[in-house]
Amino acid sequence: MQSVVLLVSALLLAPLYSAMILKVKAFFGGKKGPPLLINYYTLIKLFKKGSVYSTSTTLIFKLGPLVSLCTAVMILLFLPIAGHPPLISFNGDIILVIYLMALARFFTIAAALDTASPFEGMGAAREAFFPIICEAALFMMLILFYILTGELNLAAYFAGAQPLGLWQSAGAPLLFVVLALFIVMLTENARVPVDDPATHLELTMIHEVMVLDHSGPDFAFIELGAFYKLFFYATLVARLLCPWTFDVPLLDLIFFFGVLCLVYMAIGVTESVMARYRMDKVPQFVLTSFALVFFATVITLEFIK
Amino acid sequence: MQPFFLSLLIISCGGILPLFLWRRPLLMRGAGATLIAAGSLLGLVDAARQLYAPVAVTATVDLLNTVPITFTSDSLSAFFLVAIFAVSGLTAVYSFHYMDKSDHAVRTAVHYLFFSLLIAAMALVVTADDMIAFLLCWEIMSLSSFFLVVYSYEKEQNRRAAFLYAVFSQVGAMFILAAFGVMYACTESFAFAGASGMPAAIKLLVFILAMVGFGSKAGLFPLHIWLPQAHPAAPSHISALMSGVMIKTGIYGIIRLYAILEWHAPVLGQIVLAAGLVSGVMGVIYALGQKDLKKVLAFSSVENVGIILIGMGVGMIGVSAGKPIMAVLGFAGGLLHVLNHALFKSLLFMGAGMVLHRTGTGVIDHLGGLIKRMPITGTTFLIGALAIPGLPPFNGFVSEFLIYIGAFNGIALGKTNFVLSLLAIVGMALIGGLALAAFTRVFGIVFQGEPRSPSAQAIEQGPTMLLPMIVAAAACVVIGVFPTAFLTMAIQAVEPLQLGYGRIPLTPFIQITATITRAAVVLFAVFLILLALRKLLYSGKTVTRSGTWGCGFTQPSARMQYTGSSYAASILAFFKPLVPIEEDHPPVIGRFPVKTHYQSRTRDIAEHQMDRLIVKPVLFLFDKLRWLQHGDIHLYIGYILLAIVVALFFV
Amino acid sequence: MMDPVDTLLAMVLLSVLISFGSSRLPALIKVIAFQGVAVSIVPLFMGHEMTWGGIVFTLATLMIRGIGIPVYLSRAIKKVAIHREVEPVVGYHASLLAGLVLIVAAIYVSPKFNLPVGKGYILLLPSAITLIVAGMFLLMARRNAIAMVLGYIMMENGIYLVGTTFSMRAQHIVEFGILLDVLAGVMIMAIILQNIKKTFNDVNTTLLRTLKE
Amino acid sequence: MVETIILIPLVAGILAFFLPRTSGRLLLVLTGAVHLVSSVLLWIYRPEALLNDYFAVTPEGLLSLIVISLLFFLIAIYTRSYLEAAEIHAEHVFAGSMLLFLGSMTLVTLSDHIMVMWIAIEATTLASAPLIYTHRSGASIEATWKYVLICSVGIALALLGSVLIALSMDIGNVDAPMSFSSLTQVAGRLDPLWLKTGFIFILVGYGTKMGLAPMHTWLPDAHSEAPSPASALLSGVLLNCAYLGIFKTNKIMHAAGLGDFSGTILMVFGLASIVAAATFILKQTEYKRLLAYSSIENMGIIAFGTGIGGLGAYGAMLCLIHHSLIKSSLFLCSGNILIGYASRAIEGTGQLAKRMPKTFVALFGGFAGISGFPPFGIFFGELFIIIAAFRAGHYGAVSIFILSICVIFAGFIKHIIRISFGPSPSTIRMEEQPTMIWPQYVLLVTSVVLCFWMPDTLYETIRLAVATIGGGI
Repeated sequence: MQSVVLLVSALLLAPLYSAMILKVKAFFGGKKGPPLLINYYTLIKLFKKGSVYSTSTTLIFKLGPLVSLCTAVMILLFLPIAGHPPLISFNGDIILVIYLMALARFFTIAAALDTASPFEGMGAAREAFFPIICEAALFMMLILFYILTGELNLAAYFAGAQPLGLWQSAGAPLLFVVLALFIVMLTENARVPVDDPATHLELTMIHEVMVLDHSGPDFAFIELGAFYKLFFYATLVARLLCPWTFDVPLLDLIFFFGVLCLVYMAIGVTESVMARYRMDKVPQFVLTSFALVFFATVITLEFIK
Repeated sequence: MQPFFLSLLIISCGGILPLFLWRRPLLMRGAGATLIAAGSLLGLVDAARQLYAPVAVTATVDLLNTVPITFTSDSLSAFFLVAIFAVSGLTAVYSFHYMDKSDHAVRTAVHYLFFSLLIAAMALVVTADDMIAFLLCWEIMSLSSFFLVVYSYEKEQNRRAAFLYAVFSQVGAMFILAAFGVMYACTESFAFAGASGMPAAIKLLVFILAMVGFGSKAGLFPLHIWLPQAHPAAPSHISALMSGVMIKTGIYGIIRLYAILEWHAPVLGQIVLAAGLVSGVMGVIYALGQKDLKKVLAFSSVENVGIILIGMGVGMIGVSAGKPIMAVLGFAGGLLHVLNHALFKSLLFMGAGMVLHRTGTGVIDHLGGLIKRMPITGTTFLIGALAIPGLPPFNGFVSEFLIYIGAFNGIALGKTNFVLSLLAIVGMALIGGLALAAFTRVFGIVFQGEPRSPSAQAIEQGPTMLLPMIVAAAACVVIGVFPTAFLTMAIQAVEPLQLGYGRIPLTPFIQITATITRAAVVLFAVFLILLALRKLLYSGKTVTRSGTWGCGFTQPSARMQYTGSSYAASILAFFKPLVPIEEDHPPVIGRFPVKTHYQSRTRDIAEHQMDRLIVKPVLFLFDKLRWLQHGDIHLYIGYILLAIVVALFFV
Repeated sequence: MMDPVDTLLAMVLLSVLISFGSSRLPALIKVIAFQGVAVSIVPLFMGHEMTWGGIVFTLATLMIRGIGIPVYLSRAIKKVAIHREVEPVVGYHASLLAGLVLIVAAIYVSPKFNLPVGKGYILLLPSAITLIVAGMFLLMARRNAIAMVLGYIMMENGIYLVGTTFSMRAQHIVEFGILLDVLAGVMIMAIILQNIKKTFNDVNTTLLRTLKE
Repeated sequence: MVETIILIPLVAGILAFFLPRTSGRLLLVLTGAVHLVSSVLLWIYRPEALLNDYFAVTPEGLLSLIVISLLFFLIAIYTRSYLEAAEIHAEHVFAGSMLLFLGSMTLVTLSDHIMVMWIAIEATTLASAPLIYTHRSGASIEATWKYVLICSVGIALALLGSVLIALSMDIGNVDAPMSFSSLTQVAGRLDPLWLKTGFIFILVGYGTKMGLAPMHTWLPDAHSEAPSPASALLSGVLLNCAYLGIFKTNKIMHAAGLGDFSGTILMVFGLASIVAAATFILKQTEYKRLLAYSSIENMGIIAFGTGIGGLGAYGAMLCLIHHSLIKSSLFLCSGNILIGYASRAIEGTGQLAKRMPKTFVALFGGFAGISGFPPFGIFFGELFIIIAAFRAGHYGAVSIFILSICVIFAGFIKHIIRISFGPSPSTIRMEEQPTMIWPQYVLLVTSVVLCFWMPDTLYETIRLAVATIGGGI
């Protein structure tokens, strides 16, 4: 029951958290920034609208937003929020989660290519490329976690006191993992320095250019999906970063959502202080995450011995 | 065994009958397709039945008075038979309309002959129980598929493809023969049964020789060169058959040999796993770089053979390390991927065949927007393209999932096996991501967007071509959502491998597939809810259509679309040392744009190195030796004297 | 005392040297004819038991080798107006030197074979070896086709020597065989020679080098 | 009674020289038929020879004889039509020589005496020389000249070898007839040194005729210049005859306990031939020369298999029989191609599959057979040879063997694809008459049938033939 409540709250809160990034950026820019509920306003506005479809598009174009939101909700089902066991959990569920995100990617790309727009094709090509390295890094993390716990599901890593256990057995190298996960999060969610959602030139975009032609509720679905995905990653980072649990459930909850807030703000800070990388530098940046986890794994192996 | 031979007989009739009917093309194709499909169906049912009630059945034929050749069907054979007959049946049906354009009636009739021969030979290869029977059927398989590859011989590149294929087949067969020779030297018997008693060093030699031989048929990476050439050359249903199941006979050879040798040393698993990794990663990178639709699919076969071998390797390592769960997961995952790949690859080839058949071109960058005029082809192709990178809830995911879990079991092992398991996992992740890129590229460029050339305006036709695609696509979904029954089949097939586990308990493995089914059901549920939500949101809204937003360009043309080449360019650049790219474009001159051109081509590094290191030196050496026959009789007589003198030294 | 066999063989060896040095075809034919006669009568002096049939056979051989073939070849030369030059690949002096080395080597090598038969005759084995190798030498070192045929005959002479003197067992059949061989072989070759001449207007075998890789 | 079968073709051959020009064609077929019938009768009844010092019916001889008979009969049928389609000078000489050639080859198969065997083989050279010269061109005279001269030199060496074997009898104080059968019985008492030397001379001598490298030099020239039916005979059976000489001598060696020695030499020459064939097949420009080199390869394989002994010898026998069947069929196809395209060059042909489909089927079937694909018998031959080589532990030799076979296959199929499917000139000057197609088919079908079903008597004969050199399964 608690899990369901948490899931619902996650579904509802995710847009709010994303708005926090905007707030932080505005703060760094010396501006007031949009209200914290801006994302809800946008979503409602979009839900109210109709859509314009390109004549080039087909059914797949409409499937894109649907599938990406669908998978985003799916992965939240597997996510242990605030240390509570997730709704669904089984041996190997994390592999399914990674592949579900790939499924979403497939449809986002397919929807982009459906429009026959050269810009969207360009974005799609990038979208197809960078996550490959992310996936490798994620699997590398998985290997490390598997060494530490001997389990292969999200709950075993992030539920309850498990993250603390990870720290206890791996120690300092886990810092690398947190950093790597942060990089993967930035990449997968199209944040600076990989992608700049606020840029004005389509040529330099990745994710935003792919959804140029979506409008109305379809576009709302995409936005929502993006919020959930970011929420998923941010939760993982938050749990790893502050693994402590208290015996008081309410305190746990508050602590978790507080840390989550910090993670979102960290994203905002990163976006504010960094510039977007040149496209050909991005693979190196993403590869760093892989290298970090690999390094951490090697050290941990020695450490355990 | 009886229904098995009956099915082969029916299939053979489907090959022979068209030879007499070639004056009436419709009847000819009908007879061929129907009989082959019927025979395959019978064989499929029989093989599936055998998988559920596994009993080894044997038949022996005496040959040349002295050499008895034996065919035995155990559950491993039956599993491969299921894949073979399933794909054969589908492709046979498909051929009925696919071959209708051909104005060469006799050639089509001959094509049916070799088609049926190929199916029969494949079925016999996987049931062969001694060296002679195996080689006999193996060679017939190579020969008949050669004729199918050379079907459209008018084109220079097809002739070259057939040449390469023939050479690789023969060299591969020779390696297999050598492996058998070494075995025979040890056991003094043509039967496979006695091979387990050989010394370890001999077993290793046999395995490596056979690995080269079978690898060249399976399209293992450095030996794959024939594959991307032969598949585009053959008619599409033949490509489907060859890529779907024929190359799997190589896999069968490797796994059968493993069972025969009964040698559970870690080195075998390490070899297989390493070979699989190289093949998988290189295959998919090259798939990304191809311009021809069928070549993409061909290289993707190289990749999938790699994945299968990774599974087998994981299994072998599991056996050697004494981890039954890992072993069974690896083998079962690999075997299941054999079936899965057979299904989605034949589906994709049939889709490609429809494209080729209707538009007349297989060049990706000349196509586009086909899904609008080919809805069924497009949709089924989409399912294939989703299944092949292993996305849930399709069948590719199931087998890869099993292999992943198997490989994770290997993480806890000692140094070498740990590193290999790690590489297997990361490699599969990499392969999955790249395959996704490769197939979004193919699907996106070929079926989506706008037509890039006038020939891409074609529509789909031919119900017998559409039906097999629908069936195959449905099978992909069914296996993806309800994998339990198929995993049971695969585990049955693992049992004859002599792993020493006796009857393998099904429960721990069925649990895994049950969770997949559960997750798939949840996924569908969420999807349906969201679909309903979307319906609700759109009810009563105005939906209009307009041109694509051109980012400021007011008159975008179809030629301005992103091409397949540019789509792949940045990924290929990342893997540059492995994929040499040749580019041809003039430098920019002057301030104003002038007419220019750009061409790029990926060069197969294996082909290049093989040419440089083997072909060129051999040719050079033999070219020099040709001087010997220089036409002067005086020296010829000198040779005789020389021969005498040299031979006299032996006395 | 000079044994008649060794005397004959010494002359045979001499004929080898002369044949190596001779530049004109008619002379070469005569030398080979002499050699054939000499070799043919060697068995008569060997002290083997002779049947009448054997003697007749030997005489027939003698006639054919000494008279039949030389005459036939000479006529062939005249008839088709063949060049009288033997056209060496290896020069005459070098050939002579090679011949000398060959004879010395053969004499040096022969005792090592340690043959129990034909013990008394020192030159028997060396001559045989010399003839065979010298025949092949002529085959290799002369461009004129007739000279090559003569080389072939010389080789057959060597084999004849081996066949008739070392082993009595197969003597007649060897004689018969060689006779057939030489007779038919030479005739066929002569016919071919005529055709070569007709086709190429020369019998220089350098023209016969078109079939090659 | 055995001798009759030798006399039939000889008499017919002499007759042919005097009969009117075209009647030779019919005579060829008739004699072929009679010869075939007599061979079959001989096979069934196996009578004693009258001159049993000189002639004998041996299993290996019978095998060769039946193959010769069958081939000649089919080739004769083909020749009838071939002579109509192709212009040939002095047809009666051609027909007569064919028959004399048949006679001399029959003599080889039935002779049991070392010297008779030698005379017979020499006779085959003489009888076949006019066949090669049939076209009366510069190239054909060159080929004939080389053929006669090189083979004569070779055969002379074989004579020397025979004499040396006689010598070894003298030294070993053995008194026995010089027939192979009696020599095999007393082989243990022969002087080994001279026996070995004799074997080497015989091997080099007959090897020249058989086409073993490096004495093979005449073979491609002769085979490519002779008219195709003659090439088919030369390649299909003449080489077998020369092999028979080597085989029988090898038997003596085995009986004398020198099997290892003779085996090694045979393997060396066999390997040399295969490598040589690989060298020249790879970049061959003429299809008849291609086939000729393939014959060299197969002779090498046969010699190699014989050298290994055991299962290898059985494989060699299979190769011998099937090579005759398949290679002669290929040469007959080459005759059709030559008439059709009027070019010897591979580049001058093309799209045989479309232009001459029936010939194409035979050509490709023959190619598949000769390359060791099932369902043709050479598949089993090569299989057994390779496996036997492994069992005997000749790993190095068998590696060279396998690699060369691969190279040969690569070269061969490149050319075959060019001929069958490559671009072609526009006109074809031939209609495919049944009689110029069916002989090839019959030959190939025979090979296929023998691959899967071998009559017991045939198997028994092969087994007997190779039993003395340790052959058998």
